[in-house]
Parts: sequence; C-alpha cells; structure tokens
Amino acid sequence: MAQVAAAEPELRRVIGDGETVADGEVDGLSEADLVALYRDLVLLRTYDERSVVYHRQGRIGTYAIFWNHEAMQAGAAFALGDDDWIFPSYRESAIGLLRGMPAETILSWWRGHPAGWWNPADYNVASISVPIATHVPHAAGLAWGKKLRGEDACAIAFFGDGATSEGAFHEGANFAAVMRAPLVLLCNNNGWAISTPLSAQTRAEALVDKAVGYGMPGTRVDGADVLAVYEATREAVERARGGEGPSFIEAVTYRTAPHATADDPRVYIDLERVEAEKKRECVGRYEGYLRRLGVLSDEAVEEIRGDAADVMRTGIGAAEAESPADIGLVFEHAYVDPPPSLAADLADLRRILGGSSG
Amino acid sequence: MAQVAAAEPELRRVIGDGETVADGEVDGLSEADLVALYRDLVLLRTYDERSVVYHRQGRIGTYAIFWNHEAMQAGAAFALGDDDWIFPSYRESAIGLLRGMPAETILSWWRGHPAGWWNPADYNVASISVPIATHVPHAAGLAWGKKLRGEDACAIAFFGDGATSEGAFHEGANFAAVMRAPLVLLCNNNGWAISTPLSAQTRAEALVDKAVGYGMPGTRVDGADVLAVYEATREAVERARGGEGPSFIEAVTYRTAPHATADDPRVYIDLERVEAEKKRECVGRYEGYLRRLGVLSDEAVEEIRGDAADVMRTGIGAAEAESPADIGLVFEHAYVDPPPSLAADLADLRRILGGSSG
Amino acid sequence: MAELTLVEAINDCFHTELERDENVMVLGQDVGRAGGVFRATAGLLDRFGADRCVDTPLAEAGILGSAVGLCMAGWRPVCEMQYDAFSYPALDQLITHVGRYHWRTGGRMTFPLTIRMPYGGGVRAPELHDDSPETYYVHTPGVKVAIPSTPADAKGLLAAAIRDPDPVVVFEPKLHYRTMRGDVPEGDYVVPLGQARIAREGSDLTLVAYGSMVPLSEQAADALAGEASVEVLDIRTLKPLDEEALLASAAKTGRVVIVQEAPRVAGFGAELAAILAEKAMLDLRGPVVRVTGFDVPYPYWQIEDAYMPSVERVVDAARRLLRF
Amino acid sequence: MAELTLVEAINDCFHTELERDENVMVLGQDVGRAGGVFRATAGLLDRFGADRCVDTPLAEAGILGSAVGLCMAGWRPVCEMQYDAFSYPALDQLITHVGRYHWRTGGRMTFPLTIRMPYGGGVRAPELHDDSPETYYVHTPGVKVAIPSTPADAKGLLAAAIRDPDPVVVFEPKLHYRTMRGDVPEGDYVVPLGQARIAREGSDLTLVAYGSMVPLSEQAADALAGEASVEVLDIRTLKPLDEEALLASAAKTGRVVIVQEAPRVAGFGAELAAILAEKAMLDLRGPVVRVTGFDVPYPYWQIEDAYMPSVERVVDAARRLLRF
Ligand SMILES: Cc1ncc(C[n+]2csc(CCOP(=O)(O)OP(=O)(O)O)c2C)c(N)n1
Ligand SMILES: Cc1ncc(C[n+]2csc(CCOP(=O)(O)OP(=O)(O)O)c2C)c(N)n1
Ligand SMILES: [Mg+2]
Ligand SMILES: [Mg+2]
Repeated sequence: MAQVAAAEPELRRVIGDGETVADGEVDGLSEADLVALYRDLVLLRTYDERSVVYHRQGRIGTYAIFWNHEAMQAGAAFALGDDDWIFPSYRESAIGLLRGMPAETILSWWRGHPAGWWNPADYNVASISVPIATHVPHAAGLAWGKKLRGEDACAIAFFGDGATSEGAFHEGANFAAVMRAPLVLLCNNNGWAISTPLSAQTRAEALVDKAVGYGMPGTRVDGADVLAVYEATREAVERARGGEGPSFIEAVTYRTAPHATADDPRVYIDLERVEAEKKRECVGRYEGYLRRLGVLSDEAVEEIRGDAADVMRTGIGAAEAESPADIGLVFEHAYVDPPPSLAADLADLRRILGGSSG
Repeated sequence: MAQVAAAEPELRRVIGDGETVADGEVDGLSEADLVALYRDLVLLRTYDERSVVYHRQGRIGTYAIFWNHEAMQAGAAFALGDDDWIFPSYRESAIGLLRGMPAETILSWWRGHPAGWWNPADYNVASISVPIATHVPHAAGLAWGKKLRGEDACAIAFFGDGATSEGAFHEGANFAAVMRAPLVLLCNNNGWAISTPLSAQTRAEALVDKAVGYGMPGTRVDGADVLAVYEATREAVERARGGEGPSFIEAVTYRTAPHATADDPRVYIDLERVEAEKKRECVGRYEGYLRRLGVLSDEAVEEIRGDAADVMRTGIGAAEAESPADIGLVFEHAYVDPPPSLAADLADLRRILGGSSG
Repeated sequence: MAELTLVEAINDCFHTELERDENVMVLGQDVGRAGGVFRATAGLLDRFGADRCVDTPLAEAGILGSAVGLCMAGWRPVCEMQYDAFSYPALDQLITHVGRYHWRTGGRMTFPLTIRMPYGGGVRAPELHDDSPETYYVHTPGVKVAIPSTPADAKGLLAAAIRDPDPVVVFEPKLHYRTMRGDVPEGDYVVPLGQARIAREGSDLTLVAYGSMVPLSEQAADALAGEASVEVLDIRTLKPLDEEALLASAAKTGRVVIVQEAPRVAGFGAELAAILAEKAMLDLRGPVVRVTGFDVPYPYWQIEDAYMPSVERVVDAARRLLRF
Repeated sequence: MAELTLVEAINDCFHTELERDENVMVLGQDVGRAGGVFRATAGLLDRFGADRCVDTPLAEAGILGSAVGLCMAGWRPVCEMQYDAFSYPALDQLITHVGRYHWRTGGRMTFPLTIRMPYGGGVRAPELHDDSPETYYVHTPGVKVAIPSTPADAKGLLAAAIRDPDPVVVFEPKLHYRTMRGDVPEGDYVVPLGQARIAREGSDLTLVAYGSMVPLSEQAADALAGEASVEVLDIRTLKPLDEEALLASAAKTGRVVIVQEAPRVAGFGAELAAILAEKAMLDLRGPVVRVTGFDVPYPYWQIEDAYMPSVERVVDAARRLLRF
C-alpha cells in the first residue's frame, strides 16, 4: 500500500545560532517592528516567570506555565491585525496582554476571581478554553461568520499536540475547511500532553501531516523561532484574507516546565533533554539575533524588562486590591434573562448567610 | 505554504470494461474462489432488491438500500478469515449473510422485531451501528484487545464518506494507529451523505488523504470493482496481522439509490449521473469479467440467483412467522443484573394491560 | 390563521423569522438542498440563500461549536440536530460552552442560539430515532428548554427561542409532525417562554405533561370523562418553568399525575414531582404519581407501544390516585 | 485494616483487582507513566505492564468507545476520565452504546466496563474542574452509578463496579481524595451495589446524601445535635437505588432533607424527592426539602463556597422542616 509522503519534515527557521547556522530575515519588518516583537516576548516571559513566583507565594492558584512557548504566541499574534480574533487555550492565558488586556484581568482569572472575566469583543480575544480542543469549532464559526458578513477579519486558534487527538479539533478543522473560513490553526507541539509523549498521541510522522486530510496547506516551523512563526502566520493570514480558507501551522517546541504548577514531571520526563532545551529557549535566541543585528542595546533590554516588571507589579497590585466578589455573582450572568428561581435562590442564600436561619 | 501532495489520485482497478480497458487479475484466487465471490455478490444484491420490494409491500420498515455497494462489502469480507470481526453501519446491514447469519435475523432487524438481535460473537459481526462513525472506536478497541490477548484476529469497520467528518471517526482511527491495532478502515465513499455531496463534506482532494494524518497507509480503489476491493483489503489484513497496525481504504462508488426508502433524492441528485452509474453497477461488471474469463455459465448464474432467492423467501417467511414479541422484552437485557424497579414496572404494566386497572 | 401540520408550522416560523431578522441563519445536516429530512427547513435555501441556510458536514459538535463562534460574529444561528439521539455528540459543546460562555464573559457577550430537533418515539423507526433526551438539556445550567405540543406552539415557541437572548433548545414531537393539524397565526407570532398552558380545565385531578404527552393526556382525560373532571396542564417550557401554574393547578385539584415519555430516573417529571413535594404538600390529597417511559433502552419498534406511556397507563394511575 | 486516604483506597483497590483478574485493565489519560493526575493508578504500570495500564491519546470518546470494543474482546476495562467535566465528550458513547450494547445483543454479550472520575467542587480550581455530572449518567438506561463517601466505600464500590457484569460509573469525591482518611479492609473487599448505608442513626429527621455531601451532612447533624436526632443516609449507589432504605428512613423520621451538590433542576435529588412524593406521602410530616447546588455554571473559585451546599444551608432547611 502506498504510504503518503510526510509534509516538510524540516522545520522552518529564520534565526541562526550565531555560529554555524546563519541568521535569515523576514522581509517587511522594520527595526521598530523587530524591537516591538522583542517587547512582546519579554512581556510574556515576565508574566510567566512572575506568575510562578506568585503561585509559590500563594497569590494565584494553579497556573499553566508557558515558559519557552512565548515565541509562538508573540510571533503569531504579531502577524494579526487588531480586528483578527485570537482563541487561546489555558496555555496562552496571557496572550491578551499583547492586545492591551491588563495583567490584572488574567491574574484574576488564575486567582479564581470574577474580575478575570472579560468581554472577548473588547480585545478580540476569546475566553480561555479549558477543555482541550473544544474552542477550535468556535474559532471556525467566528471566522466563517465574519466572512459571511463580508468583514475582513480572520481568526487564529491555539491548541496543543494532545488536542489533535480530540474529535473537537477534527470537526472544527473540517468545518473551517469546508466553509473556507479565514482561520489559522496553530498547533503548539511541545511534545507532551501532561505526561503523555507525542509518540503515544499519534503515529503521524509530523502533526502537520493532518493538514492534507482537511484539504488545507500545512507548514512546520520551529516554535522557538519567533520570526519563523511570524512569517508562517503572516502567510496563513494572507491566504485567509484572500478567501483561500484555513491553514495549519505546527510550531514545534519542547515543554521545559511542568505542565502546570501542580505537576511534577520528574516521574516521566527526560531531564537532560529539558536542560538542553532550556539552553535553546526562545526569548534568549531572539535577543541574540537582535544583538547580532545590532538593533538591541543593553539599555533597551533593561527598559523593556523594567516596563514588563511594572506591568506585573501593577497587575498583581490591582488584582489583590479587588474587593472580594459578592456572592450575588454566583447567580448573575448564567442567563441574560434568568429563570425566576435564581433570584429566589439568592434571596434565600442571603437570608441564611445573614444569620436569620429558618 | 507547502501543500502536501494528495495520495493516489488514481483509483485502483482490476476489472476492465470488456473493450478498451483490459481485465487484470488478482493472484491467489482460484476459479472456485471467483465464483464464490460472485455468489456473495448475488446474495447481497438479492437481499437488497427483495428488501425494497418487501418494504413497498409493508413487510419491513424503513430500509437503507445498498444497491451498487455490494462489491465493497463482499470484496472486503472475502479477504477476511472467519475469526476476523466486521463492524457494519446500517449500509452494511446484510453483511452477516456472508458469515452464515440467517436472512431472517436481518429482516427482523428492519422489521423492528427483537429477533433481529444477534450475538456478535456468533458471527464475529458486530451489531449494526446506526449513529454515524461511533462504531469506529469499537472496532479499534476490539482489534487492539485481540492483539493484547495474542490472538491473530483483525477487524474491519465500514463507514461512509459523511462519517469521516465525525469526531468519533477521528478518535477511533487515531486510537487504532497509536495502539497499532490490526484494523482495516473501509470508507464507503458513495459521494453522498443523504443530500450532502462530498464537496460539502470535505475539502480534501480524496478521503484517503486523511490516512497520512494518522500515520497509516491509505489506498483508493474503485468500490464497484470487487476484485480491487478484495485485493486492497487483503493487503491491509496482511499488514494488520504482521503487527503493522491499521490501514485506510477509500472505496469509491456512487449512490444510485435513495439514501433509504424514506428518502427522495430527486430534489438534490443529478439523475443523469445516477443513470450512468447504474450502467456501471458492480454486480454486472463482475459477472461480465467472469464470463470473459469463461468461469461462469448461464446455468451457474441461474442456480446462484435461485439459491439467493430461496434464502430470501425462507428468510421473510421465518421473519413473518416469528410470534409477536412479548412486552417482557422491553425490560429484558437492559442489564445483566437489573435494578429491582424494572421487574416492578413490568408487573405493573402486565396488570394494566391485563385490564385489571387501578 | 392557517391550518397547518406541526412541521409546517415550524417551516412557517422559519420563513417569518429569517425574513424578520437578517442575523438569523439555519445550519445542520440536510437542511438546505433537501429542506431537512422532515422538510422543516424547506424553501429556506432558495429564499434566503446558501449563506443563511447551510448544509453542514456530518458533525454535531462541529455544528454546535461553530454556532458558538457564529454568535461571536453577531449571528443568531439555529442548529438542527437531525434526530434526538444524534444530538448526543454535541452534549460536550452544550454543557461546557453553550451553557457557560455568556457567564464566562461576565454577561458581556450573548449567545442567542437555538438548537432544535425532532424527538420522541412511536414512529416505527430503527433504534436511536426515538429518544426523549430533554433531561440532559434541562439539567444543564445556562440553557432554556421548550417543548411544544401543538402546531401553534411549535411556531410560537420556536420564534420565542430564536428571539431569546439566551441559548434555547426546542424539542419537537416528531410523532405529530404530520399527523397533527391546527390553526396557526400567520406572520409574526410568539409564545413567550415560561408560560404553561391549561390545555383542558378540570377540578379533580391534574395531568401534567409536555410535548407528545399532552394529546395523550387529553385522550386520557376523555377516557376519564364520566369519572372525574381532569385538568391537563401543558408545561410548554421546562426552563424557565411556570411553577405558579403548576402549583395553582395542584392546589385546585389536589391530585397530580405527571406524564413523561423519557425514562423515569431523574427525568424532568422527577423535578416536577420534587417541586410539588416541597411546595404543595398541604394541597395534595394523595401521592404524586409519575407515568413515564421505563429505565431501559428505547425498544425495537414492534414493542415500542408497551414502552410509551399509554392512555391505559395514565387512566390507571389517575384512577388509583382518585381512589387514594 | 489500613488507614488510607480516599485516593489511596482507590489505588489499593486497583492493585487488588488487577491482581485478582487478569482481564481487568486500566486506560485513560496519564494513568500510566504519571500514575494519574491524582495518583489513583500509581504503581500499576510498573506492576502490571503497559498492556494493562494504558496511557491513551487525549480523546474521551476514543477511550470509552475503544473500551466497548475491548469488552467484545474479553477485557474488563476501567476507564479514567481525568475530571468530571472532561467526561462530557464521551457522553455520546455512553448513551448510544455503553448503555445499549448488551440490550442490542439480546443479552448475549456483556459489557463489564467501569468508568471512574474525580468529581465535585471546593478544590479552588479553574472552571470545568468542579462539576457534579451524575444526573447525565444516572438518567441513562443500561448504566449503573455509584458514589462513595468514605475511603472504605471508595475501595469497595469500585471493586463492585469492576466485578459487575454491567457498565458502572463511579464518581469519586475529589475534595476528599487526600483530606479524608479512614480504615480500609486489606485485600479482597467489595461493597455490593444497591445498598445504602446509615451513616448516622437518628429519629427526627433524615439527611439523604451521597459522595462529598455525606460528611457535610454529618457536620450538619452535629450542628443540630441539641435540637434534633438526625439520621444521615448515604445513598452510595444511585442506580440500583436502595429504595427500601430511603423509604424506611423516611418512615422512621417523617422528615427528609436531600443534599446534593449538582445543580437542582432534574438532579438526582429530584428523583429521590419524587420517590418520596409517590411512596412515602403518608409517612411525611412536612415537605421534602432539597438543598442543592444552584442552576448556574459552577462559579469561579473565590465564590465557590457560596455555591456549594453548606452546613448553614442544611441546618437552615432542617430547622424549617422541624418547625413545619
Ligand atoms: C477535554 C479535556 N480532557 C482532558 C483535559 C485535562 N488536560 C488538561 S491539559 C491536558 C494535556 C493537554 O496537552 P496538549 O494538548 O499537548 O497541550 P499542552 O498542555 O501541552 O499545551 C489534559 C489532558 C482537559 N483539559 N480537557
Ligand atoms: C451521529 C449521527 N448523525 C446523524 C445521523 C443521521 N444520518 C443517517 S445516515 C446519514 C448520512 C450518512 O452518510 P455517509 O456517512 O456518507 O454514509 P452513507 O449513508 O452514504 O452510506 C445521516 C446524516 C446519524 N445516523 N448519526
Ligand atoms: Mg502539548
Ligand atoms: Mg455516503
């Protein structure tokens, strides 16, 4: 039987290693753009590192670490216009920062406070999807719906390697293809779904091989190379806007951190590989690239880091200053127009908590 | 972006057209085998044609016609051993005939009579799957389970072109691949899911393109060419038994009949195409092939058709002779060890139907 | 007024609602070219175009999931599930997203989508074409549920569902799609959610029902005519529930039989009984009795009549209660 | 006897059952290498090998669907759903196949599979880690449902589920996985399905509960100590239900408060109330009261305590009933 050839086994890369592999470049990016992209990376990195600390300090709850995933998030987001929609999973919880969302909002989400609620339309960033892959059909529907309205916007959905095993991924991808929805499917292949390695998730040689089954183009990029991700996303966005439908991007990286703060990967992961990957981590790689290009000074780095640290300081301060959520919120927003029983339940609860029992 | 090349756009064929295209052959098949295969085809064809008549006569209920699908059913089944399991959809309702299941059983199924129940282990034929694609994970699980036990058996799952859009297909196919389950995925691509054409089902150039995404080989055959289907299945079965895991076969045919007896395709189908396809229908094509080979006489044809007619006469007679099902069956078999409330409910129902009201 | 079958009334509703609001669109399997396997969406493709009446791939979670996204793009999608039991692949989207997304945005974004499907048995069909799955839906926070029992309500409740700002699920009694005819107001017509209907007035006993159990209950009321004055209360919307109407009827008659086609355990009839047990205790002159489908898979159609609540079973329950 | 936490008791059960019957196998996300995210399956991969403790792809319908096939090949698969709300993608397999396949073979083939999952709230987790989905399961014909409330029952009911010839779903109160310790019999230990447990004897009022609502009800009983003698009935198996125990306790005390964490509408508490309304009318000295989660999405964790049934709410309901 014929085995269909796998797509692009090679990873697309732009950033070199400063030694044997030469740096490439992406046309159309000004020096200011390049620095702005660095700023995004640093903001995400800072968010992530501070969050782990905040978690240890008991200031936020369980947190899904995204260290070494910043390049795919920032690179992809940079290729979008403000009208384009982002559908994050929990792994991209802080991507709203790149759209002007206050850190407080995201920190509140992880603090289990309703101040973590936002209106997706305010930032064109959908709510964080906790159940794996279930947001892929949403992104397909939004992109399709925008197209039906004659709007120019497209959408991007982020999901993991494990997510590709879910029926929801499959149905969403196929819907997008059939409707020629302007959608970018960005698969964060970090090699692990909690403790499950990619080899126990699929027998495909590469996840990008799934694209052909949906009749959409696929590309495989180094997910720790922010410029490669940017470029691939830009191409996919151009296709989408051109009416050619969705594309699949497999961004390959490696999960160097625990799945989340509650996880202990030592029982399943190869720690040597983790150490090696940490050395190739995405923010440092881009910083090296910019320095080799000569567009990033020590002062600029310091300023950018300082700004990011400020964002986080302000964010956690604001999150902690939120007044405790009123229990009335338990009953609000379940419906626009709620069944009358909810108001009765709330009144009853207030009576009991007020101490006037029975 | 790189578009992955589609697999085998050509359909594999063995049977010629008696004129410009020469007949091929499949090695390893004796003359007796070839005639036995013909017998299977005629049995299925007779079942189908008689069922439509029985339906019009009000002797069976709604019925899913499989005219021109016989080649893929008989061809694939012929490549299996008796220990191998078949997972049919409603479109392969009568495939049990090829495993010695009485026509009465299947007719009873369509008559809504519990005599249509069978023990899958008696024939290694699973129950008919009514909900689309949901049996694909069952087939994957059975095949995997047999392998875990060190048994040699493999499984085949039949499903339609529409079924490939369902999450259940995706999850089942991926499971089979990951577990290296000895499974053959046989996609009956008849071009339609009720009124929905393939072009509204997928943007893939061919359904077989999905195989690569699961890391399994795929092949595309003419589904009305019983020998091509047989050969492709035999190869897939060999792979499965050899421990190499599942394969995907796209068998391409065309639905020349209504979806089911309740359907009126005139509102959506291209009737000229239907007429053209009817001329190329699978049983006649194979009969022509055998006649050109000189292994099928008029007498043999007559005898085979007569035998099949007998099977159906006996079957409908037996189905109609079934005594009406006792209402006790409503409560039986829901559980091996039922909650006590079921017996109480039955007693109550008998009391009421017995007329001793209140 | 026009005399229409139940499914014609649904079709009429669609024509009215798609005309009325250009954001309403219909999607599902075979809803376009074929006009729906029951022809509920007939004529929409021709009249409103392929953008607003969409034949989708065969993927229920894809249908409902993309409808969530369509809402985010400003549409009011109406999703058809081809049959009751084929809606189950979409339950995950229903429970994790459809019922929660508005909440998840702190009430800032609305998801005015409708899910509708033919439901129920008695139609001599192969397995999985006969389920009454309303419990799965009504137990799910954030969604509303309506079940009409007449052609006029089929139109009016569907219109209410389409116009409602919240997700609403409408179950349509397929048994009566073509066999029940009735007067249906033309044009704009809405039956507000949350209002039960007294299908028949009575004073001795109340039969509480919805969907296809309403005409059955009316037959049972007829059968009891000489013995008792039987009220039939058509619940119409399971959520929001018209609890007042339920309690008022219970207070009036003091005797309640609940008729439900779905399996008994934790069916919606249990909720109705529980409300009565909590709030009508002093009004009741006897136990709250449920006549329901049984806790078994819906049977093969030759014996389905034994599964379905029947006039005999309802009458039996009513008589026993009257003599209590 | 060993003193174990609730999750240790489950792990102990697995070791015993996999040792006892070589057809038992475990499958799910992260059950192997990691031993489960709560470590319920710790040690099984090493001890019984990768064929009998399988890390699956991330696909719940694939897990449950392939378990159906595994049964057909003679296995007794035990499927882990990683969290309550992540079991929803498998509901379609549950309703269309797990609950019907035995029936569909005319009782000739058995499907002795087990589904287990951590359920319930109070653990300060992000959304969808807190659901109490038992209604979806218990309403489904053909499946049984058990919910333990103690370490010993967690072991014994899981063992019963694994050995049962029918599909059984076991919900494990994750809130008490590590916080509750108790004596657990070593080795072979089965708590038969269908037998409720009187967690505490009393004569004035019965609190009916299951899972994590049982210890809560015991606290409420403590709080009421000076005022009334409160019985706490632990339902243990929702299907088959020990109706006798329920009715007996209702007959004894005449007052029943049902405590349920899941949303109220058509929750299992409604079924319990409906049974009482039908069969215990003459025994009851007051309404049947339900204290439940609310009909809203499970809230963000900073306000989750207001959602969960609390000692205050149970005490309030009990007091009102006692004064009725
Ligand atoms: C439907 C569903 N099933 C299970 C889970 C539990 N879970 C949370 S994260 C995770 C692994 C996801 O892996 P992957 O898709 O590779 O994304 P990553 O976490 O690596 O970014 C699992 C199983 C879930 N959130 N949703
Ligand atoms: C889950 C589910 N959704 C919808 C249906 C209703 N339905 C029955 S057959 C059919 C079309 C199936 O098309 P395809 O998979 O191509 O198989 P074919 O009928 O052509 O053999 C549909 C939508 C179903 N049976 N199951
Ligand atoms: Mg991953
Ligand atoms: Mg087809």
